Amino acid sequence: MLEINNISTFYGNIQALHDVSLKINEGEIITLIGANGAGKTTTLLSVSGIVQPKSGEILFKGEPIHRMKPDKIVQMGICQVPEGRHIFPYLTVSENLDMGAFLRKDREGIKKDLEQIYDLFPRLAERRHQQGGTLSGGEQQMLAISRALMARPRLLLLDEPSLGLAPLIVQQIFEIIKKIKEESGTTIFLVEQNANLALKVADRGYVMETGRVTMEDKASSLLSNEDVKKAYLGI
Amino acid sequence: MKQNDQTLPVLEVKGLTMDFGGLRAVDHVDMEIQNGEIVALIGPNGAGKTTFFNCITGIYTPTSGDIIVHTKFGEKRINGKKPNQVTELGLARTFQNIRLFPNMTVLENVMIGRHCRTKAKVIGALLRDPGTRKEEKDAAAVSYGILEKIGLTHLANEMASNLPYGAQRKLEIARALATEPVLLLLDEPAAGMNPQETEELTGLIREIRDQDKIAILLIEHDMKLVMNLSDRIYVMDHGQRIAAGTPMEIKNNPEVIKAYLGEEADA
Amino acid sequence: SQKAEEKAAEAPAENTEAAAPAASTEPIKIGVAGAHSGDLASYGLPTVNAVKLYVDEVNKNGGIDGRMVELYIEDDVCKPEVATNTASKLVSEKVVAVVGHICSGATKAALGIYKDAGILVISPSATNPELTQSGEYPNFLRTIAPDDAQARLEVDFAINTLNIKKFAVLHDKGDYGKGLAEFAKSFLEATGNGVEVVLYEGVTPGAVDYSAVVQKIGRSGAEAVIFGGYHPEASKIVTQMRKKQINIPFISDDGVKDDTFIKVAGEFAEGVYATGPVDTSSNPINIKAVEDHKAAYQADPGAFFINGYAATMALLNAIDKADSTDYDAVSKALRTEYVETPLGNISFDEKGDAIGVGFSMYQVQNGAYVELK
Amino acid sequence: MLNELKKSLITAVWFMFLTFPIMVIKVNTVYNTIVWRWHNLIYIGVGAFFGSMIWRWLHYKKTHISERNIRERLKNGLQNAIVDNKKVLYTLIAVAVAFTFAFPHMSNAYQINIMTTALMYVVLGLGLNIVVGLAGLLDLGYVAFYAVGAYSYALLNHHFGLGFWAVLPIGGALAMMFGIILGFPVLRLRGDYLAIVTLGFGEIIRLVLENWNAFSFGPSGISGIDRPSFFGLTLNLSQSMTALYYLVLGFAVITIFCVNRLQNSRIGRAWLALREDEIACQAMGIDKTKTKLTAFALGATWAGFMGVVFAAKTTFVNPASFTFLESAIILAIVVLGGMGSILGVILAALILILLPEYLRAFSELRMLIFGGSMVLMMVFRPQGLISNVRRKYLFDKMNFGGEKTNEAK
Amino acid sequence: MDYFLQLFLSGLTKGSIYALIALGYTMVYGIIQLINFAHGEIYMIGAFTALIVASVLTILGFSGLSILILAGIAAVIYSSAYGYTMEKIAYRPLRNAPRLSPLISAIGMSIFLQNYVLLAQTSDFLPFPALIPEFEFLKPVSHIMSSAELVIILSSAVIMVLLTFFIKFTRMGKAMRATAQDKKMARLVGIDVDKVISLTFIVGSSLAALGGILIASHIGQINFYIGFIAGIKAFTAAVLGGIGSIPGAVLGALILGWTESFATGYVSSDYEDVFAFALLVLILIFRPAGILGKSSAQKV
Ligand SMILES: Nc1ncnc2c1ncn2[C@@H]1O[C@H](COP(=O)(O)OP(=O)(O)OP(=O)(O)O)[C@@H](O)[C@H]1O
Ligand SMILES: Nc1ncnc2c1ncn2[C@@H]1O[C@H](COP(=O)(O)OP(=O)(O)OP(=O)(O)O)[C@@H](O)[C@H]1O
Ligand SMILES: [Mg+2]
Ligand SMILES: [Mg+2]
Repeated sequence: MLEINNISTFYGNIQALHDVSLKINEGEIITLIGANGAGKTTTLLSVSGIVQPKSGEILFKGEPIHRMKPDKIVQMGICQVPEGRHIFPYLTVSENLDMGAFLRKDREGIKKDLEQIYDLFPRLAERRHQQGGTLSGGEQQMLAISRALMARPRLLLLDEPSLGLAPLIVQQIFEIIKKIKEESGTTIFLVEQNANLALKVADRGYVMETGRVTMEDKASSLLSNEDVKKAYLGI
Repeated sequence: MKQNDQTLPVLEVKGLTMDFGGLRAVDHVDMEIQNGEIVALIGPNGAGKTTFFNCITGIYTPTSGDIIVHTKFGEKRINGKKPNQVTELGLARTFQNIRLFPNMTVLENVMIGRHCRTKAKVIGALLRDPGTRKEEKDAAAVSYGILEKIGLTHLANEMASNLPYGAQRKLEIARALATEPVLLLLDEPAAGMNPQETEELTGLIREIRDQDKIAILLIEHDMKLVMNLSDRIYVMDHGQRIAAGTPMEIKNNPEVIKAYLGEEADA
Repeated sequence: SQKAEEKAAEAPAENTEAAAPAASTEPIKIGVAGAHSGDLASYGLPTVNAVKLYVDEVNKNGGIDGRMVELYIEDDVCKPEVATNTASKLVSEKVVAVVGHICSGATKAALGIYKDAGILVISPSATNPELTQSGEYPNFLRTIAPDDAQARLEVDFAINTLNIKKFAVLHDKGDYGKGLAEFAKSFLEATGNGVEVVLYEGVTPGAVDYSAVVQKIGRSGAEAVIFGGYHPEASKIVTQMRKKQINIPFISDDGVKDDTFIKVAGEFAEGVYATGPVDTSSNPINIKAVEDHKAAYQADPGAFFINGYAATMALLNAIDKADSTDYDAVSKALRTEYVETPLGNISFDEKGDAIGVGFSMYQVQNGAYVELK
Repeated sequence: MLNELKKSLITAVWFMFLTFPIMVIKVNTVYNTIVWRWHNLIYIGVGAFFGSMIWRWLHYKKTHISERNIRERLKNGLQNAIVDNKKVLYTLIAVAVAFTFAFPHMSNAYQINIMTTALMYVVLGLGLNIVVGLAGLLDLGYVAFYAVGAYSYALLNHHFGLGFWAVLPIGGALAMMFGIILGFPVLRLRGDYLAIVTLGFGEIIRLVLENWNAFSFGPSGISGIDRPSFFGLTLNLSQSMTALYYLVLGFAVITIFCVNRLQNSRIGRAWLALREDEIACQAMGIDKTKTKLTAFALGATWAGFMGVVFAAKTTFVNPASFTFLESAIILAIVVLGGMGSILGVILAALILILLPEYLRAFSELRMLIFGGSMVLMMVFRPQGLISNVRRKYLFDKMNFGGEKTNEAK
Repeated sequence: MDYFLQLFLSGLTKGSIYALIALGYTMVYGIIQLINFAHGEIYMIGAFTALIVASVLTILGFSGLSILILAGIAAVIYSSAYGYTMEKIAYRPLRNAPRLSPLISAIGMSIFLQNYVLLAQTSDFLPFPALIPEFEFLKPVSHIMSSAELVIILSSAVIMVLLTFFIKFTRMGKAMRATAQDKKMARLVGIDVDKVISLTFIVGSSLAALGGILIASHIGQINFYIGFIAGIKAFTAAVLGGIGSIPGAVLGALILGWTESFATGYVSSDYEDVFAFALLVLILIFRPAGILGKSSAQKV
């Protein structure tokens, strides 16, 4: 479904990605793990068009998207939960969710999805008229994830969804991830620090070090890989 | 909890309450922290932990309640004091969303922390008299020392914005340490770190307490870190304190499990 | 720095030349300074045109005593600080006299520099009385009457001809307008006989609406308005006064005696009084100057064109008569010789004001200014 | 290539459309005449066609450079060569100093005069740089303090005959006082709110000077202000211009020295930090209000000094010299120079003040060119002429390896 | 009381004039946090275009109302075109530049446009035809309110309401709000940020053009410099009301108008601007984000 071929991405003159290649099949959850600053976020941003790779190509369903503007990419069904949440601070919770469905036209569907989200996160329902910027860190994270779900993406890019969430909610989030994959067949590209959990839900995993993909395997094999264990699982 | 009747707690909070419009984010919370203690504050998202921090550090003025500090820099009720005054009294903090000075170097970031412990005025800056020069040199040396302890010296001349996330978190701690705190307040210091880095951080925090005798109050969702590190734990939910006790007690407190930890809590 | 050396080498040579009276093929350097760009350009550029037109003619006819006249035209945007640059530039270029500057403030700032360098300045438009009356600037002359003369005329006219006792005195807070209004006010207050100033206010130039001031005029019970300033504000005030049905006489100054005023205020301009230079439009030189301008620029000349023309004529005439560009000689010639200009036959008094240049009162009648005798 | 031509063609057509009414039709509603100037359309078309090519070429170069060569340029480039290589730096400084000192002997009164003006703006720029560049407080009314200085001298000289040297400290102090008075209530405002309030304050000062005749002589201003005396010497005009030049030059040198010391001090660091993140700053124990106020007052003081010099230089002051545009130009100097960079401010002041003077030849067009170049310079060098190089200095000084060896000795 | 009413009405007129320009100002500010000093110049260009078109049409023999409409349309089209082009040339390349760079660019643009019109046209004031017809029903009260004043007051009210609706309820409006708050995230939910910003400039510029034509026919004269003063006042109004807020801009403008009007009426017009700015300072001291401005929703 998504094919990243040898992309190199720069920030000004700093090279963040070196010939990165990845592949995601339809309906799959893959996870990308790696230390801080490895280039995970940059990989996601390259896919969603916020930064453009200098060389290499990104194909979505066979179509090149690496020269497209972000809004066109979103239109194709790729949606991202960015690092740092990026809640619209002056919009209320419900308006924030509404923005997630910006490109959708089916009012009924939006309404139904909204209800579903509120069921999923009662906290957000409680706070639906509060300004996004005044939510607590964890509440914002829930909102960011929900907002992305509102777009009904075909490919969902998640950047550290568990950041700042209470243990209970973390478990819940990962269950939701599994659920949306199963129920709506959404493909998921998951970047996580909590490699343990990520590898548990993912089908396959990639390991990234200083801008290069260094390992690629079934999630379960990575989970038992000694190197990975030592470097990322903290065991 | 007083171990010794002569020593007063560093921080004493009584009935702290904070309202936002109709929303009561912190509801009559009490807390006491002794010298050299590591205390954790945990609770579900939106429980009011960060707000509690903000009240103590002067970012918000609490609706009611008392916050009293006893430090070598003075004893005061600090409700409504400005953040810089609180810091001068020896309470330093880090932020849940990292707030460094992105376009300054790592060393400069730490030196900013020395600001409230140095005195040079405009005249001194212009004349660069020996006193000022010495002070400046000392500030740099102390800051460098702190970076050494934290393990960031190799990045000392790097722009803060260019640092990897984990290093930024550490830098926040270094910066706070530079203010010579008696009590250090850490808001989710391990967020965004991988387990390995979290491990390192645990060691660092313990070291800070052991070597510098600094009391630490920390908010964290990483239960492994919390349970490993803390002497005592407070649990908040819906603005209220729902439990307090040793890690063991908290781990087995059914109310805490229900509200926060979930069944398969400890990692 | 090679250039500088060359210059340094040149300088003494020039000095000796200047000392020798016979070196008479040297061009006569005249500076023209004023606002030539920016919002006040329309007050400065007509003078530039005037000087150019007259000097072209002189040069075509063989110059003055065989010497060509060379112009150095420099902008001061009517700002004092720029005017000092302009002045020092002209000084560096060794001009013998300057036609300008346009605004009183800029003129004051520049005069010190000219004075020290021994350069004569004839302004077509700087009307601040101090310039001549303070005696501080012996090198300054002008071909326009000072503000107080104008204010005097307005006040006398209003009291004697219109029999008005209660006045509202307004101004535009500017150098010119406020100066005038101050004089008008003090003249009125000195009159006695029940004459009083019931309202004295400045309006903000360029403001989008003057109705509040107009209401205030209405309430003050004034029987006439004396306004010091320029036509844009005057037309706005008059229009709003008439629309709010405040139909008292409106007396203003040279800045308002402009066709644009009538055009903008339209029917509301009818009956407005304004002082202006004595009508010399039938003067043959005047007619010729205006014709020349039309031929050269396909447009009517603008503000102070005639004054600028007259200033140039007076200056060149004096140089001609003095047979030299020497400061004292020219200065003396300006004050002793009479010259035919578009403003009539003029000379300058000791202080530097033009003799024979005065004001008369005009009124808008049937869409045109008519001189009241 | 064809594509490029097409783009340029489209741009040309667009600009022909855009400028059509204003460039082609000239109306005069006083005389009800209309002039059609079709030739202008052709000029615009051709101009836009080539202009757009140059524009895109410059853009290409800009992005190209920023992506590939910046590092090398920074490493090997002139700017760093200057900073890194002490020898080059000192030689350059020496040449510059020699030039500035010798300048009056190589040029005429006019050149000296405009150079003096330019140097005054260097000082003003550096003063505002403290407020805007270092402390990050957007001040659009800086000229108010300039006015305070100028009027202090004008009035004290006029009424009491006080001399330049006596008023210089008074002017500075008064300006500082005004800075503090204004600063107290408004410094808690954020960014652009502060901007508008300072703009308003600047206007208030000007309006008061304009309207309060009894105090300030209103719009007609104060003339005949004494030039500065130097050791009781009697100087003619060109000598006193030269003397003034050296005076302002001295001022500029002192200012550079002071600003440099300030920005590398405890206070300077606090300003920078404040500019970056106010909340974090407070949490580090920095008193926000006091620190901001210091910056504001210091900046104002410099403007006050220069105001006094201004009055002495022009010998005439009126409110028209203290309009918003003046503030805008000083601000442009700071931003164009590169926020916080001393060298940049100096360069920008020289460019922005000397440019209009040397553009005199284009008389009418010069403000057009001036405005246009402000836009172009920002578009192609958004970070300013010279980015702040101060941190590099700091590293050098705090080279701890070196310090330790020192101690070992 | 009558006097009070008169002052009230003149303040209302003045305020509405400021409001027409302030609305565009506040929109542009809201979206890219740029004090667009050249906004006043767009208003001036709108007025000039209207004047030029009206003059040409008059000569071609068109009649009153059709001139008003055609000149109005031309003014809107051209102002929008200028606004659009200006954004593209002077602001878009500076999207990621330090915050003050676009401000200087805007000041440069303002100087440039002023001098462009000055050179291409004239520095003189030009009479502007009274395009707004005198309404019969206002005849009896014409000493209190003219039809131009009425039109200005009504227009600014109507535009405010329409604009509020547009921002609050349309898709484009939502996109604008999102873009204003977080451009990166706006891209990530599928908004074409560049397009939205261009559109904001176009809408803001059209408003300025409408203001230009209405105000010019009320005042009866224009020159190249009218934009500057109007711009500064509109900016003040926008800040007073809480910059970025549409009703705030109108409220701020009205308060400014009334302050000036009452200050003139009861104190002295010498100091009307002093009062206006002093009020601004006072209000901002007590409400640092303007009257209707949102105080920071940033949480630490
Ligand atoms: N805007 C930027 N400008 C310059 N360099 C950047 C920028 N963003 C990221 N980088 C650099 O690019 C590299 C990769 O960063 P990236 O954010 O992709 O890492 P990451 O794997 O997501 O790390 P983390 O776990 O901390 O989120 C890092 O070295 C980082 O410093
Ligand atoms: N400025 C504010 N205005 C309104 N509500 C606020 C404000 N700040 C916080 N709140 C609310 O107060 C509650 C407590 O927030 P707080 O940030 O203290 O939570 P927290 O315990 O730190 O949560 P987390 O673990 O997610 O960071 C939240 O529900 C939040 O929405
Ligand atoms: Mg990341
Ligand atoms: Mg929190």
